Amino acid sequence: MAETKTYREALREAMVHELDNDESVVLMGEDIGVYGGTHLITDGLYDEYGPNRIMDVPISENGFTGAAVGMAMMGMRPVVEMMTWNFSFLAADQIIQNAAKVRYFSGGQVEVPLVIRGPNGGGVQLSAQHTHSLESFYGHFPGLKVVAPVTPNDVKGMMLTAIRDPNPVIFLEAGALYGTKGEVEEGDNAVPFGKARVAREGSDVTLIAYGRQVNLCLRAADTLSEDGFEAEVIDLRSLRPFDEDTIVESVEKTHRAVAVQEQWRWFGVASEVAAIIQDRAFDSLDAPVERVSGAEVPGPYARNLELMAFPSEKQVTNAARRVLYEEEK
Amino acid sequence: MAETKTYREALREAMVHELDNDESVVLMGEDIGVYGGTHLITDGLYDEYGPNRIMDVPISENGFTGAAVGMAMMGMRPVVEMMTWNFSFLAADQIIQNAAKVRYFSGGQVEVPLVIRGPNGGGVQLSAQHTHSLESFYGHFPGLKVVAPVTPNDVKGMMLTAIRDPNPVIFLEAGALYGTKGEVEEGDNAVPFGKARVAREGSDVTLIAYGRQVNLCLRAADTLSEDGFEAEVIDLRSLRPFDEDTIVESVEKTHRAVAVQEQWRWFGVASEVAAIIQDRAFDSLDAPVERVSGAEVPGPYARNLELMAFPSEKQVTNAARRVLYEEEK
Amino acid sequence: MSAENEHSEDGGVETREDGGAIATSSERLVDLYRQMALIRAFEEACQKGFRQGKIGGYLHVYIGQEAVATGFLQAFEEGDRVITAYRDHAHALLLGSDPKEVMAELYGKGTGLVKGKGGSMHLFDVERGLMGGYGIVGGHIPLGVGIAYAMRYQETDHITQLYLGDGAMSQGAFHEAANLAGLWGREGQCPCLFIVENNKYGMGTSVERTTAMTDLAAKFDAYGIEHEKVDGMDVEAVVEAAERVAEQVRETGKPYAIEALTYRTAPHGAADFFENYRTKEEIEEWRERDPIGMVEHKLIENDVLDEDKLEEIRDEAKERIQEAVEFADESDEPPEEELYTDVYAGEDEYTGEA
Amino acid sequence: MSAENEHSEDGGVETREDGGAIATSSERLVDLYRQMALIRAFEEACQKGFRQGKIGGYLHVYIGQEAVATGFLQAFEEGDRVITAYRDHAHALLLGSDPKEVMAELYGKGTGLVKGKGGSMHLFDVERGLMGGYGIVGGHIPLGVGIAYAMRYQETDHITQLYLGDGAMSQGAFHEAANLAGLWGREGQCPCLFIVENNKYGMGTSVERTTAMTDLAAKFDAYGIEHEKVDGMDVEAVVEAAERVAEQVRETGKPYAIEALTYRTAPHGAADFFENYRTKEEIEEWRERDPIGMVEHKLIENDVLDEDKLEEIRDEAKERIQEAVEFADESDEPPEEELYTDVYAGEDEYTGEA
Ligand SMILES: Cc1ncc(C[n+]2csc(CCOP(=O)(O)OP(=O)(O)O)c2C)c(N)n1
Ligand SMILES: Cc1ncc(C[n+]2csc(CCOP(=O)(O)OP(=O)(O)O)c2C)c(N)n1
Ligand SMILES: [Mg+2]
Ligand SMILES: [Mg+2]
Repeated sequence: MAETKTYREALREAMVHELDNDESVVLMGEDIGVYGGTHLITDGLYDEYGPNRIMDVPISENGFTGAAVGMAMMGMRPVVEMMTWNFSFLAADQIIQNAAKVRYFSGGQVEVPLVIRGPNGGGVQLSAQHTHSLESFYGHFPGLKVVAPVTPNDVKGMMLTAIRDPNPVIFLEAGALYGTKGEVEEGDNAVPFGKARVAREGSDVTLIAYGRQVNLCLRAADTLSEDGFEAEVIDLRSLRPFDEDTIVESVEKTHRAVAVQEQWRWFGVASEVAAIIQDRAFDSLDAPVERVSGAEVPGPYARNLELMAFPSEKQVTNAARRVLYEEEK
Repeated sequence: MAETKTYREALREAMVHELDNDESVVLMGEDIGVYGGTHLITDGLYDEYGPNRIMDVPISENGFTGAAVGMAMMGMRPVVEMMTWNFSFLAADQIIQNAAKVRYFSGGQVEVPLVIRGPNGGGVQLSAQHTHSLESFYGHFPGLKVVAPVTPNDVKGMMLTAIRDPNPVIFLEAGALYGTKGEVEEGDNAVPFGKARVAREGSDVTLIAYGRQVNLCLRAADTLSEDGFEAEVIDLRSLRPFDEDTIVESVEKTHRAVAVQEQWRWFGVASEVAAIIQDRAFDSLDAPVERVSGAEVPGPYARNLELMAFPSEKQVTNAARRVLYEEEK
Repeated sequence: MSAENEHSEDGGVETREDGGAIATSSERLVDLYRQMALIRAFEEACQKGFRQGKIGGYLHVYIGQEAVATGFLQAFEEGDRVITAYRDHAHALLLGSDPKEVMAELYGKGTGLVKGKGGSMHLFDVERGLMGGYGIVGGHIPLGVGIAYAMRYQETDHITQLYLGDGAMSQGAFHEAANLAGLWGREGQCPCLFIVENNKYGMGTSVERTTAMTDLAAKFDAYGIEHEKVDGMDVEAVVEAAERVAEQVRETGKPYAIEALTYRTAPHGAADFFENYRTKEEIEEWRERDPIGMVEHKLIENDVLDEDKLEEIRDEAKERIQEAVEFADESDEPPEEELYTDVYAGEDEYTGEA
Repeated sequence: MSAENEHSEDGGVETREDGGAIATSSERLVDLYRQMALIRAFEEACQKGFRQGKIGGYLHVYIGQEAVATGFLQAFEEGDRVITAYRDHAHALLLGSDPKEVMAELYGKGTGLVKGKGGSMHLFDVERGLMGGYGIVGGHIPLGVGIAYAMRYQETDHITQLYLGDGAMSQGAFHEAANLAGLWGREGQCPCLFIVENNKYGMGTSVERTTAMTDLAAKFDAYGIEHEKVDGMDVEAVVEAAERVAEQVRETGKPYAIEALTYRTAPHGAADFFENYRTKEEIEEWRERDPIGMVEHKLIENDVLDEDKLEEIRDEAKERIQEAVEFADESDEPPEEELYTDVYAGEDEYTGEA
């Protein structure tokens, strides 16, 4: 059975599910309790579960993230809200040096069942310090798992998986989509990591994305369809582990690919996608893999500039037309 | 005129050159003064230039890096030593949120002529928390420049350029090579950013690297040469800005490429190189671009494991043979 | 300095012999009133602009806290620098930035103070001493300390006014930067005046729920930095402290910290769950100590100005702000080329892909 | 607890009525001596192993500081946790880790305490309570606070001993974590005993060159955490403080901080510019207060043991360490498959490319 829910509701549902199932689960974050959470994800939970399980913390990202690592090493399962991922640079040391590696450098003596979650990607005019997509930034590090669900069903199912995972999970939510609705399976719909989702089938070109760019690709696919090109759209869902096979299989069928990301081009996910495809589907490729990325500038405030800075449907359709050797529109 | 000098001496020479030329240049870092610098780069400078120009700072990477950004905004030219880049996660917020972006979000009202320098890459058994190659980590962000010289001549010339650059420069030194020698031009040998160097000419395959992996590639090239394959070795030198043309031109000649990096494969420089080549030299490529990277694990302590974790000459020659469709050895 | 910021030569502060309330000259009090009224009018216009969807992103207004920046910036001298967080409109206006350009910035226009690139959180007016507003809580504190160091390195006698919130004090960046300031200040190399705007909350979290030791000024003890508290709702008290302390910092090159006890009667940001974390009564109580209201009261009580005259001043402020709103509204968005400028300085201005 | 760590039931600490020096029972003092001698012998063997090129990476020995961990770990009870930085050999040995495995770890062997994966800086013995040594200065402090929180969340009466250096106190991580500890401790939810090992230097930088406020214990005031100082060269004084304070922390669930004044007579790391930052005289002075030497002196003076007997104990220690060295030397490097284990926990143990 499934019901229509918002991304926000689905996300919250997963956390409530695990709060109820497992005493060791606690939520931590700035203003998630008394205040209700800046994004209202955790609204009401403080009253229900009390301050020991819904922990408001001072503005000290490195400190509380590190404390959560310590708790996780003791068998607790903290779910830390990064109010936005933009603030996580402050916690990068704890995430990369401790959470990701302590299992290894302890020779396997500890586990870190930790989830760090929060909105990722640009919003509306949040400007330079509040506009980041950090998939590749964290995806680079072995020891972390990094996921970026885009549908309400996936955000619930992947959060269930994240909380149960014995490893630190970087959970990148599509912040711009908290209010969007979709079908969400009831109950335990745990979605495994490392499996991409074919969001739309097609035979002529493969569009590869994750997070809110999946929706952009779906719109672009509709536009391309009007011109007679059927695009397959792949939602990566998980960046580490990464599902190479699904994209390789798709490109073996379509012979053309466009990778789309909001993050900056250099050393981003789209470059990895292109590298994988040329490596594993070299003989199938009829055109170079195109990459569509955010403009190579810090996030600008003015709305017109900001819209130019995010990847657009037109950029995607044009890139698709280029790999199809059609004229751009 | 040129003289044989160590990487360390060359680096120091550049800093002394600029200390002498420009009053606004100061060096900052942990134990760079009284102690002489953990890597002896700055040994003796404290006595010569005094505490206001050679500034020892408390162990507080985020704080002193941020203070240096403030100084730079006032027209000073601080050269900050990150004792090792492994500690820079603590300063990531100041580097990424302020140094890289303040010019943009001030509408161009300020400049940040800042250099952050220090040893990058693995050493000998430094284990997980002290073994990182952070080229793509910082290279992802517009607003920063990111360079990684490998020869003594380049480290001097690029440091001169870095200090004079009105932008924040992430200066990644080949820490393992401080003691290696090479010819260094006397006087002002400023080396521009954004120009790769052809370290060895060849016609059969292009090996692309930077930092100490350039030397690895040169050794691999010698081995390949014995089998009759002439490898061209390209030293990228600068990751942001990035010299696409040099690698594209080389691949147009050789039709085959291997990108080598010490950093982890995912979302690293080698993937970007592969993406660029397949994009811009698609029709010239006779084989997929191969990537040789560090093993996908945190740095292990035991020497045997560590050696397995770093890219080896054999991995490079084997990758080259694969793109040459020769048997691996 | 802006016109609003000038005051007569004799407009100093005298502490009464009997230790009672501070007596400020009438002209000066009127001047302070005018400045605060301008800020208030600006902030109210912002709230309106935000509701109308003309202002985007995050918006943090200064309503209730006006006396703090207004008071401290009386001690500002040319060449000094100011740095603060995202609640920065007042600081720009008080330093003399044109309200038109400030509003245009919030409207995301090319005529904005930073060309529409930064928005509300990132006002800069470097020529007038404003080294910016910053959006990462605590992230600007090290910058301010570095700026102060540079002032002495460059052998000037300028000082830095570094504003930070109560919430920012939990950040490691605060600790590290304050420690540097104390250390460098020992040699007279860090003329940094820390101004803690303790408005009792960081977003929805009260100081009491943030730290077990709630005397924020006393936290500077850990860094060897002298400190005091001031009533941040009483602009005269602030002016007194500011001028005295700024002079000391200027003379000694040593940092100093003042905790201004204040209150934001407005929501934290434009979208705030206002009453989840504080009661209506609490807000009401503090409104009674509104810094502007208190000055009005005093001006009337002392027969300096009557209600009509006060209204005239407020109307003047509103008019000026109305002009700013119109200017902002009518201005154009930044030209598209601006997307790629100001990423890098120098000849190779832009090194990415066009 | 290791054999070295056991002591007779009546081996408690009594403070003399007259407030004079602490009198520890003779057996216990001998026991403490034995433990410290073992650490010293281990550290000296490490230095040798490093010179021989058998130990790689960074090596930080504990010579001069033995009394601190030895004293504090007398208060360790089963279920308690210990976390520290990279100077961690003593902590492992005192908790009962097998010297053989510790040495093998330093030799990078598969028989090492953490399978040769961590080395000197990353000793873990979770079963015995050691939650690890860490290499990023200050980085382990938040972990320790979280560990302490978990202890109360899980409704135990265990405590965490969190060791940190003087240098680490400049880090933001210290500030943020101590603030959390103070806050959580208010509700009795953070039984964390902070042990500041103030050995006067962080690498080559003295405390005086690190902060304008050099009373490190007093820095905990900013977080509402009670504190005191102890003579870290006097193992009896340390034991007294440790047992008293650990009990308090256990009972109240509130954090407490002790600054142990100590000195590292060895270099900072294996390669150190020893005399750039301190004088021979200073080192000599502190050597006279060597924690082991002081106990020897007392044991002789009180006629508990004579020089021969002391030497016997030292020789015993050296022998045990010699065995450890041999074990380490003869052990094999980790098998190659170990490269890819322990990256992830769970079924999908390894998710990278083989
Ligand atoms: C590092 C970081 N964490 C969280 C936020 C979100 N945030 C914005 S303002 C704020 C409260 C700051 O409180 P305070 O310093 O007291 O300043 P005030 O808003 O009261 O002026 C928070 C948590 C942020 N911008 N940066
Ligand atoms: C974040 C970070 N910065 C710098 C270093 C290099 N480093 C290793 S030990 C050390 C000194 C630490 O001093 P202290 O905390 O007093 O401990 P001690 O060595 O005296 O035991 C430094 C600077 C590091 N490991 N981590
Ligand atoms: Mg506040
Ligand atoms: Mg120390």
